[in-house]
Amino acid sequence: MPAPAPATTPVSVARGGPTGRPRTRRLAPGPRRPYARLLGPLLLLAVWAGASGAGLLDPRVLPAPWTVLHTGAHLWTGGTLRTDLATSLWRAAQGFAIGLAAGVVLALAAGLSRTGEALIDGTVQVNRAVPTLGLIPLFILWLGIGETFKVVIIAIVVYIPVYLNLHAALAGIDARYVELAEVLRLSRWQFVRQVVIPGALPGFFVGLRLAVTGSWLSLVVLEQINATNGLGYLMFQAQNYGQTDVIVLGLLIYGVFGFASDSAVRLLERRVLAWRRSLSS
Amino acid sequence: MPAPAPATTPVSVARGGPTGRPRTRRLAPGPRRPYARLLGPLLLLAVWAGASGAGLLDPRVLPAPWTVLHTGAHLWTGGTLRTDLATSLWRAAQGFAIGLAAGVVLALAAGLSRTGEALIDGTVQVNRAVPTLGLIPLFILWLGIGETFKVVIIAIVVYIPVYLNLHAALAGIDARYVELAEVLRLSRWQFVRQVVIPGALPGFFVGLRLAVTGSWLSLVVLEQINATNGLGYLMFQAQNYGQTDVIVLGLLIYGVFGFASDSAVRLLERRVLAWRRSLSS
Amino acid sequence: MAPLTEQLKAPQPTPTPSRPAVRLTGLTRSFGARTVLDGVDLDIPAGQFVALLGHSGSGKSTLLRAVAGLDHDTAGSGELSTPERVSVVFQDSRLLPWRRVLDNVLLGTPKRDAEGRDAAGRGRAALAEVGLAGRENAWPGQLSGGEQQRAALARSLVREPELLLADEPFGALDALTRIRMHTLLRELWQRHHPSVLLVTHDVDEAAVLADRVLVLDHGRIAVDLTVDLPHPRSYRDPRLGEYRERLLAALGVRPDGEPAGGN
Amino acid sequence: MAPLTEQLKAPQPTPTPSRPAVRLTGLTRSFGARTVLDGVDLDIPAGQFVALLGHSGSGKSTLLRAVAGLDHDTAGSGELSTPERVSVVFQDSRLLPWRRVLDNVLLGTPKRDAEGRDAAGRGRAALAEVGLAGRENAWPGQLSGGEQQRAALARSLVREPELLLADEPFGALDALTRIRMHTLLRELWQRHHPSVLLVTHDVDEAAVLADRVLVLDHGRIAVDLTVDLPHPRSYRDPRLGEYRERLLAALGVRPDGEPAGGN
Amino acid sequence: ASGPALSSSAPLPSSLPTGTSLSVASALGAQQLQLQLSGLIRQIPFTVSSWPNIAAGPDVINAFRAHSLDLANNAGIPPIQAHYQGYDARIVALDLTRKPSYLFATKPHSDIRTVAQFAGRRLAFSQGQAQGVVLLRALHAAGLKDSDVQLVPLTSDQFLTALEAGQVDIAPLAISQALAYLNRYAADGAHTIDTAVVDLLNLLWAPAEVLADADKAAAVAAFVPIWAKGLVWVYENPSVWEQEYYVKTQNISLAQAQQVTALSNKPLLPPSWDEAIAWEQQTIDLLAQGGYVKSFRAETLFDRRFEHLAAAAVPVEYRS
Ligand SMILES: Nc1ncnc2c1ncn2[C@@H]1O[C@H](COP(=O)(O)OP(=O)(O)OP(=O)(O)O)[C@@H](O)[C@H]1O
Ligand SMILES: Nc1ncnc2c1ncn2[C@@H]1O[C@H](COP(=O)(O)OP(=O)(O)OP(=O)(O)O)[C@@H](O)[C@H]1O
Ligand SMILES: [Mg+2]
Ligand SMILES: [Mg+2]
Repeated sequence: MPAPAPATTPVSVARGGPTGRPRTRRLAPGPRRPYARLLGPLLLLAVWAGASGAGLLDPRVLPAPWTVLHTGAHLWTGGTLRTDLATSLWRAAQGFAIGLAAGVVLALAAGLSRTGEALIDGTVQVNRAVPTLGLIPLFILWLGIGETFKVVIIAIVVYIPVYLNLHAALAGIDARYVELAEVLRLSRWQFVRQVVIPGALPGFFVGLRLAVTGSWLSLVVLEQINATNGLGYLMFQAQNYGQTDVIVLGLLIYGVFGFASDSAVRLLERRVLAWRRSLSS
Repeated sequence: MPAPAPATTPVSVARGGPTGRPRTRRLAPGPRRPYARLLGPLLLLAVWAGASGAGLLDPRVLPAPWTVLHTGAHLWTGGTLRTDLATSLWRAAQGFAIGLAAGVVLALAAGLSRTGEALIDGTVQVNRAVPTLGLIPLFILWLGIGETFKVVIIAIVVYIPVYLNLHAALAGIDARYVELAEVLRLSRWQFVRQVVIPGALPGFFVGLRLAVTGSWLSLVVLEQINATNGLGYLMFQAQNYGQTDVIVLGLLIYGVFGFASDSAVRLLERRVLAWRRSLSS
Repeated sequence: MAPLTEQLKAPQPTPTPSRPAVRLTGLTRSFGARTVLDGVDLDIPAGQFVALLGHSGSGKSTLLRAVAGLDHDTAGSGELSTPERVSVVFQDSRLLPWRRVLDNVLLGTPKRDAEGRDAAGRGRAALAEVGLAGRENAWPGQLSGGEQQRAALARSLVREPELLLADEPFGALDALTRIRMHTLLRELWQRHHPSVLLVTHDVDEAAVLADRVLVLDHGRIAVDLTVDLPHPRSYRDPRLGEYRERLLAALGVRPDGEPAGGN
Repeated sequence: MAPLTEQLKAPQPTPTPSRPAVRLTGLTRSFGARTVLDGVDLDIPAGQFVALLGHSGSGKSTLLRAVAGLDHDTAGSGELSTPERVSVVFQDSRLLPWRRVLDNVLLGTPKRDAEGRDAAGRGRAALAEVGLAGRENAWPGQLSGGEQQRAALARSLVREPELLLADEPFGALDALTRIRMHTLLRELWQRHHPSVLLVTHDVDEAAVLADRVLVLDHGRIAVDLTVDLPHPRSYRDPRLGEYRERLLAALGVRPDGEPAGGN
Repeated sequence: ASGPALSSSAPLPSSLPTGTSLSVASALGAQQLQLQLSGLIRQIPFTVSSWPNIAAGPDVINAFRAHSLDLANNAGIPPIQAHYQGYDARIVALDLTRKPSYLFATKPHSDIRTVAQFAGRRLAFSQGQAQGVVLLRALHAAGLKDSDVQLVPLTSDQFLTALEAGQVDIAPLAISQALAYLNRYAADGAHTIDTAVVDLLNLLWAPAEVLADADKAAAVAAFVPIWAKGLVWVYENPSVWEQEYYVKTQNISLAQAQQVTALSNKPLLPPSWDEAIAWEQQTIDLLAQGGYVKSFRAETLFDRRFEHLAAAAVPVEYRS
């Protein structure tokens, strides 16, 4: 019975020790390294600082980081930066809340019934294809030039990625879980709460991340129209007066805010999707 | 052995006949109805036409559909609409191609190695948080105001949703398939081609859909800068001269284009994802 | 082997009470050009325990899905009546990966049932009965194959259905655990007398558990056998031997474990 | 039941050739506070056919995953050496849903192998051998449970591995199909003499197929039994009875199919 | 609350019912702050419902259309654009700017010294904005046609960047902007070319429908003198303005603020609008020549019932 042994090349693999390594080549990216995502931005910052310090950057075009930080500190203590930020955040938050709710409701309606899909989905596609900037005059006509119009535009910018990602994610929910829900006689609401929403969460989070920055970004344009404060207004003003450092400060704030809010959503994502056994976990 | 029969209420269900219906309540949206998605946009158009016909709409604010179509026909035969469309499409296509490639490559690099993730992911998050409009001056400095600069900005607008959706989608690939690939000793390239990409396709398509319209939309802003043709230029001009019908024509073209390109991507999606048994299929 | 099973077809008529819990008449189902169920007629009286055997790919799961009303989009015809409260154990364990084990078991059950019993308590008890005490808070992905299957069984058991459809619920269990689950299922059956339609590949299991054993072949019920032995039955009971051999023969296996009729 | 299996532990020493294909020394694996493998020592000589039994949740799949080198992130220690070409049949069939059945079988194989044989042809042949001729272009989601399992088996067979790890590869198969697959697996083994580590819950299957049967209990190899009978073996062979009973006893089951020792 | 209708030929009403309100544009918040600092705000005999920060011509026209704005402060172009777009709005007060407010800045390392040398060069051109008209007027004055130069279509906020990047040879910059530019690029050979072309009009205008409401028309008439006094106040109190406006609300340094105020025009509120109307007509003709608008009579843009109000409110030295 002992057969002629094939030419095996046994690989000794010690585990747990400092030299232990699995012999199967790992295709997944390996364990998560916390804070590693900071590396890229920090490198960028270092290059910027280095180039500025070495005099390689024309400060008229891109001021040094310390100049920008100094300007920031100055505007924070003596200028309008604090109110600008607060105003912008408040506007973004309102638009975000409305857009989020609208996106979720529309996506559920379109994703869970063919009638909803017929009425909503095509309309949303047309809506998102139309440049929101091109619609500003129309919105001003309907809503005036106050806060309402800004909040509505932010909401539009927000609802689109939320809708699109959530709709696609829930369209992709495994049919086996739908069958399970049918067999368990889940009510439609239970089905939505316990199957559809958790199953669509991974996709939803992508929409959320696009939406968070979207809400913030649209302020650059919106706060040029009848605003007397806000980050967009600050940058618009600076452009008027050729204050490059203030513009770069604004961009920096955007960058930091974007990174922070993205990290926050991801943290949430990681907690909510703790059940997932996937490539990244 | 025959037990006391519980109070059953048998429901007679005939199948296949005209009265046949399954007794399990269906939670999935039911079979797809082709072209149903046109309903919403067509309704909108009908309301617009109706309101215009009834004289409810101020034609200076929103001209009647036939006026707009007439303007369109006029610009098509006698005006610049044809070249404008061709120019815009060509610009969008170039930027789209570059952005798509960049988004895919970056997402794969960041999604499949922790080093890639450390270097790329945070940087992309910062990049996407920074308003592209705010970066226009910088890009003009580096790239001038010719075509290159427009194409690069479109590419940036495109790569962001592609990256974000693809990166999230591939991070969500079931770990069981990764194990399978390891056990089958797939090369990294085979792994990417045969497991990662097909597995991430559903999410990728969402990014693609956002990107297609994104490329097109950024033209509204870009074609105000050193452009003498293109759809964005046409609309910008019209805004200067208060040609509401031309503006609405432009928005209409955007809408039609958006709907059409979205439908095209979906058709592709349905073919490529034919294997999927999900809520929507 | 078709002629063989044909010739073995049990002539024994099913005892049909006035109002069967499940009635299928001329049930047909096909996928594209493949007809999987080709006019199945079947009555299951209320409270009967039926086992369903058949080759891999013979259409057992398709039949179960039809009875459960899940095949909305599968082509087919026929008449079908079933009770209201149906519970299904799927062939895959089909736990929602994003709900912990206990929450999976309790999925869709009200916090308190009609008699005011606490659902969570009953869920825990059901998990304990299938040997998963202490794993209530695990994610489904953290369970072994057999543990997942048992969790799915527990989910069906807390529901006290009028009709239980179970698609190979013990396939991934070792001998001992399997016997425990048999006992559990019989106990449940004795308590509530649901009608049971159990798909299994284990002929012994079918003979030991069921009142009646069906063999599905070529889209029809080829064998319909009433097992007329008192419960509890022992695997060693010599009277089971005859049933076992008839069923194995219907499946195309000789008693010595060789394929029947060459091939 | 631990003392029972302990007392049944086979004292028989494994014949160890100079250079075993698989060697595990003090292999430990734990999930959180649960230690699943508690210092497993195991040598499998090249070309040996080993069956692994154990209760549901006893750590069989964990052991297989460790041998396959798949548990990158599971805590544990120990030494492990295996051959280069390992093939795994997972407990779930794990077909890529987005590739058709034939493409799943051929996943990762070069278009032509070293001897210039056409991969697609071999894939088709393997599918035919497991009874799936004609289903090459189906999506995995269109296969029945047992068909999926057989497609996964075909995927392992085309690879001609030096070590085949199979986790309950026949769990969802009916008696006849199961016997066919047994034959197929034995033939493959006779052709290439891979080392095989087969997890199964079917004691008969283990006794009929394997040269050596292990029982995993409480994180260790509790029983290590060499089955010294010539192949092919018949299920009816009375000499198997003794092995069967020792194994069932190790699993805690009395020969009459009742749990041993109360509980 | 709308008042009785008022024909455009009827004399302005003298009474102003309480409760009348107007929405008055306050670009970058300047108008409101100016009236607050000078105390003039307390003299406003009606309610200012809001002070929207709306400055750019198209935005103002949009806001007029949306009934979000009743009175705005712009240069000469927006009323022409509005008329061309079919929107009826009238000029109710004006302040003449004698000193040029724009310069032509060259890109770094440029050899261009005169407007005549613009021939064949790349010029930043924003057609809907004052900068565009200044450029057209200058070319016209130098005997150049549009086709003699390369007009690079840009929005004015891109002018500075386009110069820095060397993408255009010339861009018209507001003087304050030009100073900032020279501060930074004069060392690289960037310079400016003076032009005599002025952007003559700084005006107050209102939608015709506002003026057709007797109550609102009365409010507008009441606001015009206050607006004029405000201009004078800023001119007479530059240091307060620098500190309170530029430094505190605009985040720019005192030095920069002083540079800007040093360039500001002395207000000039003429009792007669004839010169302004002629100038506006010239602009219209110039734009019409370039094919940018259709020609029409400038007269229709002005509501001469308001002609005397501003001049009457200020000391003589600010009237001519
Ligand atoms: N969605 C589908 N599309 C096409 N064919 C299908 C589909 N579902 C099932 N089939 C085919 O129908 C036949 C019966 O499938 P079914 O799942 O009912 O078999 P089964 O008796 O449960 O087998 P097993 O014991 O292997 O689970 C199989 O041949 C299968 O390939
Ligand atoms: N990722 C995990 N996290 C936590 N516990 C786990 C995990 N994977 C497995 N386990 C536990 O480890 C034990 C052994 O699991 P394993 O899958 O090896 O069992 P098994 O012997 O294959 O059982 P079965 O016969 O049911 O497949 C089980 O109790 C299981 O719950
Ligand atoms: Mg099945
Ligand atoms: Mg297992």
